[in-house]
Amino acid sequence: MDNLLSLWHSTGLYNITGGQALMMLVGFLLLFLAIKKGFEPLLLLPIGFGAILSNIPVAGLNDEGGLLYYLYFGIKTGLFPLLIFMGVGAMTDFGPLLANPKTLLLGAAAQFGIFASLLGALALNIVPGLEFTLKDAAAIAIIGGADGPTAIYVASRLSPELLGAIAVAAYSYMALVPLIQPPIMRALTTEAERRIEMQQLRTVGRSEKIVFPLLLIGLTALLLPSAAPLVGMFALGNLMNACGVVDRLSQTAQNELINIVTIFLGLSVGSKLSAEAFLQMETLGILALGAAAFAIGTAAGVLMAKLMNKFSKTLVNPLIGAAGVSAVPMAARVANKLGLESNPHNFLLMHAMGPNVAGVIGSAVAAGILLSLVQ
Amino acid sequence: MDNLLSLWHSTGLYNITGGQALMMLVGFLLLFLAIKKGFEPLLLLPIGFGAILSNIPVAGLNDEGGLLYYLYFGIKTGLFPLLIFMGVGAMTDFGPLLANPKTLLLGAAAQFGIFASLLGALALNIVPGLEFTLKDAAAIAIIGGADGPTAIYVASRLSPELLGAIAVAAYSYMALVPLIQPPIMRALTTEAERRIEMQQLRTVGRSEKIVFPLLLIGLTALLLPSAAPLVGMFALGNLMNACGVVDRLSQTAQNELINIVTIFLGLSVGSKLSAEAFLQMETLGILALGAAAFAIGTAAGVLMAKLMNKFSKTLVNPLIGAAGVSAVPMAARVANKLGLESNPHNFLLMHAMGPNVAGVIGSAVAAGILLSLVQ
Amino acid sequence: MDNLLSLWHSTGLYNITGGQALMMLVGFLLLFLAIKKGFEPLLLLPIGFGAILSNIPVAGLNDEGGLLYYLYFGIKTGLFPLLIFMGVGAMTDFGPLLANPKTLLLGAAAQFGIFASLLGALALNIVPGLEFTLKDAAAIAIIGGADGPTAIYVASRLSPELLGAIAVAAYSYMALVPLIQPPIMRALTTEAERRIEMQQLRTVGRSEKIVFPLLLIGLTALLLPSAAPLVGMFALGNLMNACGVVDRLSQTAQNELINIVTIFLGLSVGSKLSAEAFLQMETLGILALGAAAFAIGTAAGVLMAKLMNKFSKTLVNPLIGAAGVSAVPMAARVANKLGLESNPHNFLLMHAMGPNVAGVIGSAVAAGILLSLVQ
Amino acid sequence: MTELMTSGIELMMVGMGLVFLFLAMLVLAINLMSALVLRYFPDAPPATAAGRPAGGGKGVDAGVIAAIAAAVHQYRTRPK
Amino acid sequence: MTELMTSGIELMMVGMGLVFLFLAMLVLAINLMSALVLRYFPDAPPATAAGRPAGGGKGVDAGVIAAIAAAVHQYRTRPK
Amino acid sequence: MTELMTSGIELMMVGMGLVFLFLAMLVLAINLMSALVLRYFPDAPPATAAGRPAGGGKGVDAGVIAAIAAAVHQYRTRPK
Ligand code: NA
Ligand code: NA
Ligand code: NA
Repeated sequence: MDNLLSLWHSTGLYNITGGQALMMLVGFLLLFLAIKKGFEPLLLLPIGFGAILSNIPVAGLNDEGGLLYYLYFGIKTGLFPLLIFMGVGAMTDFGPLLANPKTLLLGAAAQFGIFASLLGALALNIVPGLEFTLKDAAAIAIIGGADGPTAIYVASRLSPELLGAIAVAAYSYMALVPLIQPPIMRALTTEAERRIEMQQLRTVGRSEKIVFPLLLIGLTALLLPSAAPLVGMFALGNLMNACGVVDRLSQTAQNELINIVTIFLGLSVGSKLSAEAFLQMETLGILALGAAAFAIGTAAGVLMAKLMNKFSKTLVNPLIGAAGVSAVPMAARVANKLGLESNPHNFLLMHAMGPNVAGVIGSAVAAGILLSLVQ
Repeated sequence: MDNLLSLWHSTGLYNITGGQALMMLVGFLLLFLAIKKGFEPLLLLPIGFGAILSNIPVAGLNDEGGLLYYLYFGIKTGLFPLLIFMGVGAMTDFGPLLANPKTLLLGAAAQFGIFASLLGALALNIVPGLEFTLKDAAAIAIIGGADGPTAIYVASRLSPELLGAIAVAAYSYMALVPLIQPPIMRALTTEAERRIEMQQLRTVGRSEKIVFPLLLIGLTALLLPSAAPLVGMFALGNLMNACGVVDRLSQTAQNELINIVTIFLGLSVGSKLSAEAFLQMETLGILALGAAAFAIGTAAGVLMAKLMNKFSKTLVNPLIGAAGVSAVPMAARVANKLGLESNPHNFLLMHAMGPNVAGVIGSAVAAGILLSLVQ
Repeated sequence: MDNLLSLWHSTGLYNITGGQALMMLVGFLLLFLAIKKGFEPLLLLPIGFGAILSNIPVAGLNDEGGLLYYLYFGIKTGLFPLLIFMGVGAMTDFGPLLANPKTLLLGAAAQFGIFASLLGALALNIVPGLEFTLKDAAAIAIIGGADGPTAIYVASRLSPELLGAIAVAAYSYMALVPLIQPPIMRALTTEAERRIEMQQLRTVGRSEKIVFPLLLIGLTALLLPSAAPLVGMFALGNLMNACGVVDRLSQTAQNELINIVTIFLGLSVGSKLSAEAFLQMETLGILALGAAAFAIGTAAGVLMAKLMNKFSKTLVNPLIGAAGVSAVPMAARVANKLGLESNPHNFLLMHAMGPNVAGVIGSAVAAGILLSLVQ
Repeated sequence: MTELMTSGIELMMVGMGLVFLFLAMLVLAINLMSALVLRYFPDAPPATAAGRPAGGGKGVDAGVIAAIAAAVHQYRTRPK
Repeated sequence: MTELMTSGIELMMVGMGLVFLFLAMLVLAINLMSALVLRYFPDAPPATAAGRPAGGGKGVDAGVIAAIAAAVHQYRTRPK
Repeated sequence: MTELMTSGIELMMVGMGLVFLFLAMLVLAINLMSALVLRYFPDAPPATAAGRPAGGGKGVDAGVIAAIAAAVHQYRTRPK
């Protein structure tokens, strides 16, 4: 009898708190979004599962000595997001950007989403119960970069306790790009603008693609060293792919290595989805700010494109400005789709890939700025 | 001259102890079993090689700063067995089990091998020179689970000094399943029983296969949280495979990741095969108990099937009860082979896969119980 | 204004030292050699990139908490070079060596390059400003082994501050083998000697290939335990490949695992290319000694072959002696090429593979001797 | 009988009981789940097989690709 | 307005300024680089495609694989 | 000569001696091993090739390759 009681006391049912139960439901919800709705499943599936595991009572997977506790070192040290960023770099083709470098400015403009939502986070402090420090605000704002590894890297450095909510918001909104962006893009452009056909991109040679990552890391080293880890690993991956002499390393970085790290990273992020950290007013603020960041970044990219058209004779279709938020390659596809709606012969995909990958660089640069200025 | 002497003093020949020499022979024996006899070579080859390496005198591969010392962290933290279990989960098809869920009870019955040998270990304490604590007994008993990662995980938590012998016994007996099981199965069944044909299994859809791992982790969280690390990683791997939306993660978990970890795990386990730990009466006890555990588990599975036939009108062939010990897929093949001997048209393989994978869950559950009750 | 100044103070341009700028140029030079000149790109590309990253001012990638700081643990513990050596072992076919075992003596002779350059390093101490300890000299000398992982392993144990220069020299000279070796080989052989045709090698069976790595680790354990980590991991890889029963482990060791570790190892080695360590007189000494070591090893191998011809009736073509330095398979190809020049029907490639892989064993043995005798 | 044996026997009974309890509940849960899924979310039967071309294709393709790459390469570098 | 908001606004202005500055300099650097490369190290245009058979081969194979899969299937299921 | 040089020379002589000793013993051991293996465990010569079906799975394709090469060729040279 005594024994049965102590058995009952060791069950999850006896020990579970309301918060843990809710967070396990959040984990199941993330799995549902990943599997049934196709929301960035590569990340949200392990994140959701990590959320479930870390909220199992008694098991202590998150405590010292637990599996998720050890895996989290990969985030604490920055290793996981940086390795994923290297793999992303190896998958990225800078050809369209190099063929039309001024689209980098679209990628720059879209980062306004980051800084506007930073201000928004600080403004939200007037809501009673919300108290975002400058670090918190910067970590939240990076959601606007629409780039998972960058968001996780910055959040792990500036505001680890918000990491779970930030990562979830970042990946969820990336999956929602096809819903968030179109209304904004339509509202800010005229039918005539959406019909603009862009001149075909020149073919970019191998030498330029090899030199570009070196240029990128060189400029980063000289001007913005705080962005060096992110930009550096991204450039390394890109160089391994572009140079063509280390294909076996490049393939491994794009496949097995990034897959292994993705599983580990997802579980570790999930381990930050604890009730104490997630079931707070702050999380609602983060979700609202993340959506705002994506929307503002989209708008800024489109408006920048329209501004550029005022000063240049070779017009850009303003729709591709929206791809500047990154969310590769979803945002570029959205631009392409809207372009085709207005002009069935206007394939914008390759043109949108320029600002799209520019957005990755842009948000890594913005991340470096935040890491350098916010202490 | 002085120099030559000091050289001689640095050789292995000068420094080797009898125990080290014997353990190196054990290592070579394991390699022989792995390579020539096909005994679970994926594990026993690295384990055997690890045994050789760790017993090389002077080299100190096991000491602080040595290679095996560092690799062993992967076992100490539980990371290696859990990652292998994730890969095994990704390779497991629960279709046959979901088509005939009551075969789970066969997987439950077969765990009697575990608890009976636990009692046996305690009973062996009457032999002078043997002194098994309750923790030791539990760690030894888990050999009866016929599941490598589970045995290593439990032993590393309860009785690390017995880990080497336990792992070797577990994998060796798994390889011997085709020799150990048939006589027991024949002795406990009549020819008529062995001829029972089972009705064809229904096809199980993708949705059920997706929901099952979630059900499994949910039930574990509520009832037996101490099994959550093992069951959780197993369910994660299974979900990654079943859901079909993260195939690149699932493939990596089943291939490169499990391969890498297998090499590391094998070497680390081998590093626990030191003379002080292995050349003991305890090891003989472990080998005897392991064999008994397999035999008892087999018998319990078969008898449970016969019992179930007394209460159900849809008969099960009692041979598939033996597959409940797990040892996937060897035990299921044994059941199939014996079935064909009695009835050449009776293909039991798919029917036996149900209790076979049930045995994996069953021993993970038993492991959780032992970890929770034995402190 | 104040803010702009502090921004300027955070740039790399403001903070960069002359040494860092030079070392970044060295990094770019290594990338150039790797990509444009094909100098061992798999290693020199990540090493070069690591050199750039670690010399970016302010970013602190090398400091505690930085990415390269964490990766360097893989070298500090010996894990990275040993895992690469395991992969190399899995790629190595000992057939040609087993068919003609006396070519092991060529691999032994070529190690004279190591010990001669050790003496050379000590002799260089008469140059003012150079101060090589015995440990430094041994670490430098291992460049003559013409084997990357061995050199990195030994240097990390004996003289970590010279590791960067030693690794760069080792890989650079390996890439230069087709330039360094031919003049020496021509100078030490007569046209008649270069024309010697060797009798065809017998086919070596699977059993011998399986037993060989066991023989190798057994002999190492008994005679030279200090070489056990290197020789052991090499033998493990070779056994996994030769035995044919763990092909999935062997494939992973040869592909994904070695690729992942190569990226990490390269970056970590690059992190040792700091201005304080590299921009020293010592580095020039290392470069000179490395070249000498390759040259002397080549000569010793050729002369040993000529000596063996004096005592044996089955002649060896002295060109294959040069392959004894290892640098697999480049040195064997050089021997083949020179052989064809003198006798267009004389294919020496397979004959040269014997001393070539013997050279790998030879330098691992020499490494063990140095690690054992130099404290 | 020693105290250790007593606790061992207790452990055996409690342990086997819990194993059966857990797996029996899993049987019930599976039956319930299958009923619900088959009723509310029935798979189109062929979808199971066709739904995952990537995973199934992978192993096969890997070998074939190499073969083909070689074949194509040979074909492309033939004297024209 | 709080001090925090002030520093936020400052951060926004400085941050966006630096992002634009950095990317604008990258535009200039790319233009310069491309001009130099195209002038002094022009790729032979087909070299780009042929220079990387390994990586580039993959996409191509996709079409071929289908054809071959069909061929293999036909070969394996032929009457024997 | 400095003490360091002396120990260097000693190291050279001892080191080269040990390298030769070790590799010479390896020569002997290999000869012995080969003699024993060839005598008591001779491989059936074709067994070497056929003995490794898993790794050799690649080899098996060899037959398929020919078929495929033909298929590819046909596919590529078909009238369009
Ligand atoms: Na972005
Ligand atoms: Na089991
Ligand atoms: Na060598």
